[in-house]
Amino acid sequence: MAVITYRQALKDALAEEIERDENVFIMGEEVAEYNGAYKVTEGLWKRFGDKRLVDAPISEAGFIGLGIGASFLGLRPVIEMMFFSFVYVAWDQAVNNASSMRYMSGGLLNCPLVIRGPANAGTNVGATHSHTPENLIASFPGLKVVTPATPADAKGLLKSAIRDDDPVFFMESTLLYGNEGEVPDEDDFTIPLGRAEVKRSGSDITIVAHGGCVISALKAAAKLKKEQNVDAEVVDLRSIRPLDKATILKSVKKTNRVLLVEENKPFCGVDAQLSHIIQREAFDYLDAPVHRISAVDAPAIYSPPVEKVQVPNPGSIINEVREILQIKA
Amino acid sequence: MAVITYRQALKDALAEEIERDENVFIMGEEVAEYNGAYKVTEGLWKRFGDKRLVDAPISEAGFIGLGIGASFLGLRPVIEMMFFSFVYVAWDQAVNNASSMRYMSGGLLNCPLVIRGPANAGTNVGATHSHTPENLIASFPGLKVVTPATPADAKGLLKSAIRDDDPVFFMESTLLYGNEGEVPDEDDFTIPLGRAEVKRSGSDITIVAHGGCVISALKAAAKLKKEQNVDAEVVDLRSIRPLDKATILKSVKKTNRVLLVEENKPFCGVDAQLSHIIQREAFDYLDAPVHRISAVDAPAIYSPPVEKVQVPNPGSIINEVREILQIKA
Amino acid sequence: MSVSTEAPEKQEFNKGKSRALSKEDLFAYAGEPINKAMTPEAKIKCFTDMVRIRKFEQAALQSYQKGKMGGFLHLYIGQEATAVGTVSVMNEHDHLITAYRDHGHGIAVGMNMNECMAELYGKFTGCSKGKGGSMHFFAPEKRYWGGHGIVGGQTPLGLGIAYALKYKGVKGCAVCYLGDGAVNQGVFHESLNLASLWDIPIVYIIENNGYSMGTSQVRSSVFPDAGLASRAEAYKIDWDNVHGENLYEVRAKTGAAIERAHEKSRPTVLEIFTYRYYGHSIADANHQRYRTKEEIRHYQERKDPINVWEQILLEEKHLTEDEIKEIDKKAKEEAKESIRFADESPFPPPSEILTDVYHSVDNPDSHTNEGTIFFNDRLPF
Amino acid sequence: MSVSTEAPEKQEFNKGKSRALSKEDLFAYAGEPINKAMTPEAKIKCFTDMVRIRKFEQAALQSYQKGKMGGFLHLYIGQEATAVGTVSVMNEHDHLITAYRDHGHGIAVGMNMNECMAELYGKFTGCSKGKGGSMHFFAPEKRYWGGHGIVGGQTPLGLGIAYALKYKGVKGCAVCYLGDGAVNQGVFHESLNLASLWDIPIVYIIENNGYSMGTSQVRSSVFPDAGLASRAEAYKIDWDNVHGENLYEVRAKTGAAIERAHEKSRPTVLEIFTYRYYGHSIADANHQRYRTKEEIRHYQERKDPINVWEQILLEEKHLTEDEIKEIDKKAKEEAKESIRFADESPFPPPSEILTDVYHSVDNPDSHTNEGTIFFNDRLPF
Ligand SMILES: Cc1ncc(C[n+]2csc(CCOP(=O)(O)OP(=O)(O)O)c2C)c(N)n1
Ligand SMILES: Cc1ncc(C[n+]2csc(CCOP(=O)(O)OP(=O)(O)O)c2C)c(N)n1
Ligand SMILES: [Mg+2]
Ligand SMILES: [Mg+2]
Repeated sequence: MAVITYRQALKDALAEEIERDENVFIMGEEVAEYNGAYKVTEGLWKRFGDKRLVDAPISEAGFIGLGIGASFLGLRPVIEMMFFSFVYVAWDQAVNNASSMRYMSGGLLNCPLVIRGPANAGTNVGATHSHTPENLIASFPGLKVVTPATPADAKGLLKSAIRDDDPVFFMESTLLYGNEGEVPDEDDFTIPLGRAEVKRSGSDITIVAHGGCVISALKAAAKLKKEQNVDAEVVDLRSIRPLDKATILKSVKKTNRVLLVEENKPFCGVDAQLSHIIQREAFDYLDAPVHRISAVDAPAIYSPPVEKVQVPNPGSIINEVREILQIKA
Repeated sequence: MAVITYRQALKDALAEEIERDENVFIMGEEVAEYNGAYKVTEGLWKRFGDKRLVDAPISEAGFIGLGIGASFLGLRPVIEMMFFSFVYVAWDQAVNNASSMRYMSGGLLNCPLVIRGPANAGTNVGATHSHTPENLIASFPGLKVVTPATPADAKGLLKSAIRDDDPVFFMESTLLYGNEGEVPDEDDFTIPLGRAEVKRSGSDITIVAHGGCVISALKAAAKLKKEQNVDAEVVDLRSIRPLDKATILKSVKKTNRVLLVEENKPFCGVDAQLSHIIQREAFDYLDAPVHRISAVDAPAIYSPPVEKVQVPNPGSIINEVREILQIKA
Repeated sequence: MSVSTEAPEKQEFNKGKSRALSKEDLFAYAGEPINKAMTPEAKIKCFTDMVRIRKFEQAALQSYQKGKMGGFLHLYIGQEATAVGTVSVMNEHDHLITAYRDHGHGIAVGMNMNECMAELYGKFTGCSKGKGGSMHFFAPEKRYWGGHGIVGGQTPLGLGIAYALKYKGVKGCAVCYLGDGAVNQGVFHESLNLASLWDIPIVYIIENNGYSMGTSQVRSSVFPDAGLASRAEAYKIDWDNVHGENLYEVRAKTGAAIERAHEKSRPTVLEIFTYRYYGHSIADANHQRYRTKEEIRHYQERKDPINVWEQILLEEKHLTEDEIKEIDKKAKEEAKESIRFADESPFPPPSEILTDVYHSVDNPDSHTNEGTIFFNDRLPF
Repeated sequence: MSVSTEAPEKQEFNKGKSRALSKEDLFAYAGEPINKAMTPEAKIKCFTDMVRIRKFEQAALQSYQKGKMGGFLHLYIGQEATAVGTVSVMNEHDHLITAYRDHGHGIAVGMNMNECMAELYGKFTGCSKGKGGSMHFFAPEKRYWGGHGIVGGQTPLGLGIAYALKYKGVKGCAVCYLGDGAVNQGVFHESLNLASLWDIPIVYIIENNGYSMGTSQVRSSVFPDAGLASRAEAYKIDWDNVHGENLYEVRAKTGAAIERAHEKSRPTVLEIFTYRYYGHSIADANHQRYRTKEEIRHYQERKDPINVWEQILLEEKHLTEDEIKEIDKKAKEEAKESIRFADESPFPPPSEILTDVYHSVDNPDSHTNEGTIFFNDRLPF
């Protein structure tokens, strides 16, 4: 298996889908001539030209709406948000129109659309640019949400998202773009939406995470093993909606203890929903309440060292696991 | 105590605050000359004139942003959303700007702004018009969310919301506007944000609800008493953020069983957060998992009789209580 | 200081210059090739469709008042020549999309009254299975993409449809209708810039009926002396103004815009001056608080699109008084029949709440569905 | 078919007509009353402030490269005459608000370099306590309302500030700056309509520096022959174009707009043609992929606002070469000192994460706080 970056994996997925299906095109700010603000589309404009890579003005509502309309006729727009926070200026188009069109028409149409881009905090870009709205978006029936943590997942899930016939919000992280990992070479590697992955198996506690927090959870688990001989199982959701309840519950029923970790603010985060599902469906298996760690409940602070404290990290994960297992430091 | 409608209670609160503070004004579509799409502001334009009641074009992003800017200078705009669903075209202004301004300025400014209007399903207006985004909005630190269920709460909470120095989203229901109830006559009656109310006390189970579902829960509780001699305690959140955890937990620790009811879609609804809090903080008091009822997880369907089935109602609440208490029908 | 002028129609009325259309007015655009080329059958079809729209909505109104439907009902009556006239010049590759005042466009593209009335009733036999209601008529196979409730929300969607046609190399365009109040939604301006910047074959038609709910046009948007359409100049887009009561003029100017889209792949903005006789929706009972009986009568008596077209067809001897009565009668019967059909049709079963949410769920064979996609702990049915 | 023309400045350069400003150019607006009335001190202050902005940002750039800050750093260098010239004609009741390229405006309104540099460093002594960073400078006591990162997001906020002034009967206005890329955000158009419809005393200043990130202006928005500001006509708003390198012209035309706001309570849109020498932000390293060295040199050599103003002040004998060197030296030292200040200042303590979120939490005495408002199960500090 080739070892490539998360960024490269995304680019490969985009290139392969553009080649596979003439209806696939990429639209967004600076995606073409500039090679992408975060270089995810680097080289694609040169390779595929103006039709398949389209630089758009700063009119997110306009071009997301355009993407939805174009998808009615069978095009498969892949729209890049330079930051996912910017979807807020296009919110009505992105969540209200995209989620309702098929339903209100009684199934006469569908929206095979992908909206992708980085959604993460921790890069000191401040409150308005650091939103992680996977919970908000996944709350809309009609929409799908994917949050890959590794290069392999990034590639396999993006290809599936583009082929999906429903609107898929594909949420990346600028902090993961440079990460390297093995990606299967098979020429049409895809990963179905809705399948979580146990990224590390263990027996003492289940840590559930998605996106960048999966990496922190794995670091924490390694340290926990080394330093307190605690064997944590790390479940990567990969896909928020559809959600792989079975894998989560299976792990919880095995370890009887669970910590949910997310980079988002706590109120009504994805992990609030998971916490409900777990206590509802695995009540008798829980030896302790479901614990959560999330960002400190405030807008993202700019100050670099302080923002580090604001978002979950291996250290805070380890502390919480200790708390759950009542291990003295 | 006078018996007035929920609509009248809102109107009285608005009129009293306009008279009390020259900085209070109402802006929105059809709020002035037309007397309000749902007649909440009926007569106020005649009484207070163009300066205090302002008819706005269909430019929600524009006039909500305007309201935020005006609040910097100490005005207290009360902005009406004809339907709360329309806040989505102004989402970035309403949630990103309103929640971040104070923070990003290090506390140099604040936004004493109220955005109010109906947020409910069940009136056959279709998917795009039936959103109940109290969960989405309350997920933003910096914002406050209030959902009154009775005329007294509507009046007392709206007056507090207008006097509050932070942005408050005040979410009503078109299905409640006509409901009558007693409202204290005291000339400056207010209810502090963040205080839930036990609307019916009972010992067998706790039903937690907010907004219109409180009324359904009370109906269900009455029937449960009559028909199966089940004594349900009904806790009305009234305010989502701040949230009165103490009152909820107190009730749960008394009854040891809880049903959460909301009109919203289930994924990451307010009740997902409550479910987490309850199992986290009252784990050892729970004799059964926390149960939830919410709207059937799809966009709001138009067909009138079918939408009735889609949203929670006394019948579905009773069924769920029976399920929790294992009472055969 | 005030900067507001008003639409010419309105000014005319306000200045007390309410007058019937002269022969010159009636036939001003009759000589246009696109109208010259019109067969008698085509002219009669336009008349018939306008009458059918009116009868359909009058029947719907009665049913609404009998409590047969819920939600909103926005009537198009008074504006019929816009939908019928514009649709009558569209070709096989031209698409349309509009706002919630969408019944007229539906009938104009050939939806039958039964599926439309059943939709209003929320019946399973409705065009949208009763899931969309009055604001959400759809007929994609007739290239009609709805029916949209969020003001201005359809304007970028129409752009996307036109974009797809250009992308696929199809010689067609999208016609996207919006109201005079919808021009105040920012996304419409974003769409105009994109349309011009990228040479997208779209025709935006502002149906200026003078009001957005209870707000007269000039209270909601600054009216440039040359009209709202003239704002298109900010984006170097061609534009024109249209008297909405005259089907010949509607056809001529829409035809020119569509030709521009087909031949040059350039957008156009048209402002069609028209009027709605009923309130904004059924809820808008006291719509005479914001406009006078006289104003309404002015339009009904002098500017009614059906009367105007009737005069023209009588003059041209394509129709007789008797034939007109017959068309009227048939349309009434058709509407009546649609009521019967709607009444007798079943409601969707509750299980239908969870279909048409996801294409992947509705078409399991064409998708790998894994995981949970609906999140109720239990279902009430 | 292409509809794009380009801004005059750009055309001039593209046509190879790169030329130094003539005396006529330099003094074209010197005779305007508002400039005639300018004292030598005022003129020198404008020069000094432009130099201070440039030195501040050059120092900030060095620190950024040393890894002293995180996030973004958008430099204003090349555009100084816009902030300094416009602020120099504002009165005690005039307010301003801009986008994320906000250092210049901050220095121009009198923020001191220390609080600004400390903010870039994320220090507790920063103007926003280190919570906002480069994009979010605020100085409300100087009527400067930030510093806004969402493109176009400040345009309705500025409108609200002006609305409040009018509401309170204060004879002032708001000046709201935006970029040439920001005109493509719909909310700006909603704001323009509201400003005109309601006679709001606001001046919108489009700082057209030719690019939105890597996208040249004409690739992002259709450029009307008369310029972007001329779109204001769609709303019957007065507008004008300004050569951004000439402080006299900036003052004259901004002054006229502010007077219109004060006297007639009418809005204005100004398009100021300017240029940024550095990349969009520090991240935009290879900004020479989308523009040529020659183009950059053209602006630096022929259109540099500081050089132009220097020429003028030398001509007018308000400054000598030595005095200029002295101003330069002082500004450098001031910037150096601000680096020291920022370096030595403390970071905010983690507990600061939870302050300034809610006014009610920060001011318990003036509020009844009940219930839970923060929702972490436990805090990491
Ligand atoms: C974003 C948004 N805001 C408000 C509404 C409520 N609303 C529905 S129709 C309407 C008036 C629209 O008037 P106009 O655009 O002139 O169309 P017309 O009703 O005259 O056909 C309003 C305010 C909405 N549906 N969407
Ligand atoms: C809504 C939104 N979309 C995208 C961005 C990312 N972005 C930040 S600045 C910028 C370019 C803006 O260019 P312009 O308005 O010309 O201002 P300038 O940088 O030239 O001063 C973009 C695309 C953003 N901040 N907000
Ligand atoms: Mg209208
Ligand atoms: Mg620019």
